[in-house]
Amino acid sequence: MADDHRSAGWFDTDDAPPVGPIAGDTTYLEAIRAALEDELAEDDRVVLIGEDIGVMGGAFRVTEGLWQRFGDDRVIDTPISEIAITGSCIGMAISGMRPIAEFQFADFISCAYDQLVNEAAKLYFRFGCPVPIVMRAPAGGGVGAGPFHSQSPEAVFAHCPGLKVVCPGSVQDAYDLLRLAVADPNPVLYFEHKALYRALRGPLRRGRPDGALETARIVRPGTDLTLVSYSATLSKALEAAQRLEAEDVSVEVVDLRCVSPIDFPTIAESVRRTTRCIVAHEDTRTLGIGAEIASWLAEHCFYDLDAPVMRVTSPDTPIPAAKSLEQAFLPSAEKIAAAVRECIVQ
Amino acid sequence: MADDHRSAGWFDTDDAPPVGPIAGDTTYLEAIRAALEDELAEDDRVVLIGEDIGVMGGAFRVTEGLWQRFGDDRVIDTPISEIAITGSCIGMAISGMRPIAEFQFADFISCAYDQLVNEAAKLYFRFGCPVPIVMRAPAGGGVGAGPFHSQSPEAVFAHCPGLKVVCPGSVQDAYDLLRLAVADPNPVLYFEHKALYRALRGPLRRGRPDGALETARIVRPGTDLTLVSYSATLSKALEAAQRLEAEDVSVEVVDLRCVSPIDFPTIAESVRRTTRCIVAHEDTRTLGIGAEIASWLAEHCFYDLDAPVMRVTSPDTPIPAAKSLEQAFLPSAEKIAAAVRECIVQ
Amino acid sequence: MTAAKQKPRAATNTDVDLGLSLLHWMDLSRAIEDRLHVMKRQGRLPGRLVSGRGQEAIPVGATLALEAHDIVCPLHRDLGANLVKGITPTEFLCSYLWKTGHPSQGRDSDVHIGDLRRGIYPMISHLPDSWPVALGFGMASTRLGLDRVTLAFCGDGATSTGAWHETLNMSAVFRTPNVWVIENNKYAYSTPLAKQYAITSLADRAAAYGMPGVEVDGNDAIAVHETVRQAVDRARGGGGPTLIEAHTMRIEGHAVHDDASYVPKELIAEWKARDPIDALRGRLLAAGVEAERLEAIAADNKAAVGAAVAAAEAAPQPEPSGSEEQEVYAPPSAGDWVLPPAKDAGGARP
Amino acid sequence: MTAAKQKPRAATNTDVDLGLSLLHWMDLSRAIEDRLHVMKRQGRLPGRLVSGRGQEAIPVGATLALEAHDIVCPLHRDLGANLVKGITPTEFLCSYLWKTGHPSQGRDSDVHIGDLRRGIYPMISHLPDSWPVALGFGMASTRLGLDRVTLAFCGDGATSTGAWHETLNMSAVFRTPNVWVIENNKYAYSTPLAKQYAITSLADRAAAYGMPGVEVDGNDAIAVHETVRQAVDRARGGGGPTLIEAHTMRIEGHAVHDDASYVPKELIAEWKARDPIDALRGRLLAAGVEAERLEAIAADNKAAVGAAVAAAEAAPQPEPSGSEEQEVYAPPSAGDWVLPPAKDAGGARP
Ligand SMILES: Cc1ncc(C[n+]2csc(CCOP(=O)(O)OP(=O)(O)O)c2C)c(N)n1
Ligand SMILES: Cc1ncc(C[n+]2csc(CCOP(=O)(O)OP(=O)(O)O)c2C)c(N)n1
Ligand SMILES: [Mg+2]
Ligand SMILES: [Mg+2]
Repeated sequence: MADDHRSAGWFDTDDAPPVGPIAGDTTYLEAIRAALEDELAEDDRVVLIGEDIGVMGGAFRVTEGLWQRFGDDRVIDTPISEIAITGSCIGMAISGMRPIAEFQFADFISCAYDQLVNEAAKLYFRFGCPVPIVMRAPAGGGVGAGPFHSQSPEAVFAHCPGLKVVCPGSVQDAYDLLRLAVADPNPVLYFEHKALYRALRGPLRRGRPDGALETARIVRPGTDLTLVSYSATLSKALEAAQRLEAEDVSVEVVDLRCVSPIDFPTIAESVRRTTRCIVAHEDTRTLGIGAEIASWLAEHCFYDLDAPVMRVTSPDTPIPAAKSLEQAFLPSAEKIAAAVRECIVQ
Repeated sequence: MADDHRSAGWFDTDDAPPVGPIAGDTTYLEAIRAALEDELAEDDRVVLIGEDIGVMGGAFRVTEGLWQRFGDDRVIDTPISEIAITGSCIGMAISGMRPIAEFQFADFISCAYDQLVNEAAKLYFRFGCPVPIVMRAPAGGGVGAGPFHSQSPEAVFAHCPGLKVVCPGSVQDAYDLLRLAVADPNPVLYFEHKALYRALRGPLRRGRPDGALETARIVRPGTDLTLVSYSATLSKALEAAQRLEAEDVSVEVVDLRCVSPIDFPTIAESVRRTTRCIVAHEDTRTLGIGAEIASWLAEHCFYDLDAPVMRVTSPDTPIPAAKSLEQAFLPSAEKIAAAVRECIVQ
Repeated sequence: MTAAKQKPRAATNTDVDLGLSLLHWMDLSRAIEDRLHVMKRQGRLPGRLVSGRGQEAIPVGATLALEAHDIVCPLHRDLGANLVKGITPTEFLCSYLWKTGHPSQGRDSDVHIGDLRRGIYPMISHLPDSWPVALGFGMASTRLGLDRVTLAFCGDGATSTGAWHETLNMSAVFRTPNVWVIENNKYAYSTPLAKQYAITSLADRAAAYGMPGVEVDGNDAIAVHETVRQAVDRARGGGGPTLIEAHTMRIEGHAVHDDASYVPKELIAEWKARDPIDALRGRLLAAGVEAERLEAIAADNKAAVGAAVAAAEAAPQPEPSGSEEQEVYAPPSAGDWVLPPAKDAGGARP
Repeated sequence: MTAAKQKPRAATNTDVDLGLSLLHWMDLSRAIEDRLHVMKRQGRLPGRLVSGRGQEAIPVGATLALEAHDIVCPLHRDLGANLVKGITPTEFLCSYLWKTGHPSQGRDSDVHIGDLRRGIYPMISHLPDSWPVALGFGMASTRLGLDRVTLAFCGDGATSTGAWHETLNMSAVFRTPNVWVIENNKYAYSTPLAKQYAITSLADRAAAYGMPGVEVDGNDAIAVHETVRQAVDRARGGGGPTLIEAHTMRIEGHAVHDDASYVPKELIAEWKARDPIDALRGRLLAAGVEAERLEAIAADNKAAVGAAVAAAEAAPQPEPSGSEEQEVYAPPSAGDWVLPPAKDAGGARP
């Protein structure tokens, strides 16, 4: 991350060149915008709602240009009212619309916690009424944004039956998971990682994606150990796997994609082959997503495992602001590689 | 639970006789009240704050008589404002007071989620300023109170570094853990189980308790399997252990008491002896407290375990209202016993 | 937009048909709740029991001002709103008795009832969490041109919450077709108004948002009806939301377990004397309606409640499906939820 | 309790000492923030950069009305409040530069600064989450007889949140010794007032809670100071809280990355012409203060900022302790937090 004072968001997210037209070489951020654009263009029922997403295009410029193209009725700026934003999405969804809300930072979803877990999550189970809302939120650290602009709230919501939670870790998934979320009849929280916005680039295939929302994917085959990760940590996991190849360790990397519900069959199939597993994520350790995966494996793959399932996560502290502290806090390719080395000798 | 229309709370919590003076035979509810009374009497800095805790003595009558004895300044009724109640506790605590808040039901703590995880939990780490608040909340199901009066929110807060979370499962702990919580310089969430209020009885020793807040306790020694539980499920675990004794299965029961931070040394010591472990709790399975314990054991006691760590929990659904559904939803002594039988043959 | 606080308005006429309709639903609501109290004493009712006794004029008077395709968001004292919008006495009894035979099939219970297909959003306990959702119904109506008005109720106590504030402010900003009704029954559980807020009128808060604020005698069904009808008309006409404060009194405990000993006896006596059903009966008699017609309403309702109790008691308990975890998420095939048809699709007034 | 909205009040006199003090802190605040902007362009500053440029009269004018044992809760445009209450320029620079040498030692950064020992509650990002905490300071003051007033700031945008509403209502109910200041700078990030609320004055909302509401020209440091001083006096005297709306304008982007192209140029030009520092200088000159004295203030501040930058750049980065997980909870031995001593313990005005 550079200290370029003209970067396109409240926090610098990258030192990449300015955003260009969408092409073979697309950023994660552009892929999100493309999904929003395609949804707005193809489906009249879709609206975007949030703070500063209109004329300004959002704090990170994700919605840039969409208000200009689709107007006030489809791209709705609101007061700073996370409760009302969330509740109104529920009402609009039940009325036949497909609202996609943006929280300015994932940290602020804490203010809407009650509406999400009590209104949105439970209505279908109680009364059979689907609540097709999508709540987008820039999550994660790595940009020196401190304890209140860097949180990873996915596990809190993954604990709540009735909510789905996706955390794209690739450019294509930034697009696909968003479109699948809109198509899903349930409330879906979509945590986009702000450190990937301009740092992650790749080709993008636009168009309605096939497949289900809640599927994990083997993104790198391997034989010695299964490394499960998602979101920004996925890139670090892939980097660790790359490095370990040089050491003749063959790591299979599974991208979880959807952290609730979790696609256990895909993970289990891999772990039964490799007999070892590490889960790596940026959220803190205690009761992070890794806890559910490790305990599920410990129960269901007990006799397949040759070593304990390990977790590489942030420590159980708030996220420190200073880069020197944040680097030590976050999982890294090196920390993941070290854990793999430790695990395979057991 | 009876259908006695004169029971002392919004929901019937028991068919026990009316509350009498505190004696050798004390209810869980009376133990909580005794702790509040002793704190108010011994420490001028302590105040109670919440909705309807004054003249009415709270929805469950936990604070009955305290307003009459200690007055408006020590027992503070508020408007329905969970955010302001929580924030004001933080401000009072920093000012040298020892506020104990009551949420009318633990379910409503969702409205205060933001203040708890962002203001209260992080201030000490950021600025070294302790936040000695206690947030009491009647949690749990079993009284037919439905999806919004029966929740078990402990895991959500246990995931947040900086908060401590206790869940007393005995009469003595209802008293001791509350007093230890008040003495603790950190924010402590105290989840009292409403189904135990009048159902659980026992002798009570009053007075400032020894020991630390975050300690688990072996409440029934055994040799074949370690059964970890807390709160109302503890009674069911003990009942299961009792039944299994007749089948010559010796179950060691560990009362977790404090679910954040978790006392792993005590659990590990037990599991290393018994080589088998089951965690039983009322909260839903995915990312419930059991997930952290099972994954910790899978990592740290891998070579000590002769069978997978199992979890006996509620299923991943909202809590249904009708008793016929709620009974099927909740963990029971029978479900726990069945899991133990399954575990010991592995 | 200017915010004007309007004077309380008196009922302007006594339309006999309207009066009889109001009486029918208010009496039915009371007959059900009174019967529930008897059942509670008899040990035939599990769980809790809350009632809107003495407040029936508000949910009934207000909800009768809606069209079939409008939505209502009742809270725990608003059985009348549920009835007017189509929840049957048997369904309600089944909900209270933890039986099947009502929309949530025992997954939720008692006053947590509703059915979006009939235009009733089911409440949750958290006060007033339906309000932000009701705001969304309003926003959707404007954006989709549904011509739909959404009416939401809450108590005096709920006005102290953050959800209440965010909702009203955003409703004013977007000029949504919502009618927001506060049932000021002088207590939030044991908490009197003086411990809840430091002003004299909650309708005055309308000025803090930029919408009209109106006070009305909540025990005068016709006045409530006319006040709400005007607000509904304004909302439907694009004039934006209205905040209405209906003054009433909770003449019983918060729920059946509560003897309300913290309420001055005179206050209860004063308001019992202003019973909204008695008042409406009196007005109808004065307008020349024969006493027999009024007796017939009461008798019919009583019979209906008796039949409902029998049906509900005979209804089966819900049985666990064993696959509840698969029923938490709507399947991919779940279509759009069926709200009541838009006005021009021909919805009739209830 | 009656709620009266009071007329904006003009500054009544130009106390030269007060004026010079105001100028000193406002100029220091600006000198620091201007210097930060230069450093940002030079690539010497990591992270984000927000400033209160053009709004300095509000935090400085208001905070100078406090006693040493009072508490202030600044938000992101309130560097001046931090300075007046004792945060040094070097500490502030260290916070921005992710260094040690400031209260959070790099665990938090930039404007998230404060120190309870000096009576400054450190902000978090969530708006305005310090307000419920400030309410608690007020409640404690009354209950412990601390004679302490708590002053809290927020922007126009923060008034739309639930936390804001719950706080003000409870503050009025308990008549807490709080002064609540809204810095209405016409925008919440890109959102103009018309998209935030549908009324003309936020001070009018005071009437919705039952406390006095006052509007003041937020670019007139003396008027702000006098208005807040009266509110502080009222609070200390047991008269309860006051809501003050200080009108100003965010004359730059929301933060350094934002060119504020969505703000009409004329609006910015209009408010730039009403610069609070220029205005105060003008008044001091008109009151006969020699220009040299004013130059000296600016020169001293410039030198202080230069020294602070050098000190901060030389300060070490924080190093991970490796035992962070053990530093999340206060140890059992943690004593009471040391707030500034109560008035009669002899605290001096800053
Ligand atoms: C957010 C929230 N906090 C607390 C409660 C517990 N509670 C249930 S009813 C009630 C009193 C409600 O008072 P009011 O809004 O005036 O309605 P009333 O019962 O008087 O009709 C309270 C505090 C709740 N339901 N929701
Ligand atoms: C609860 C919450 N939601 C969203 C944000 C993101 N955010 C940061 S500053 C800001 C605008 C604040 O506007 P205002 O309160 O007027 O203060 P100003 O920046 O204009 O001084 C927003 C939306 C936040 N900090 N907190
Ligand atoms: Mg009430
Ligand atoms: Mg602003």
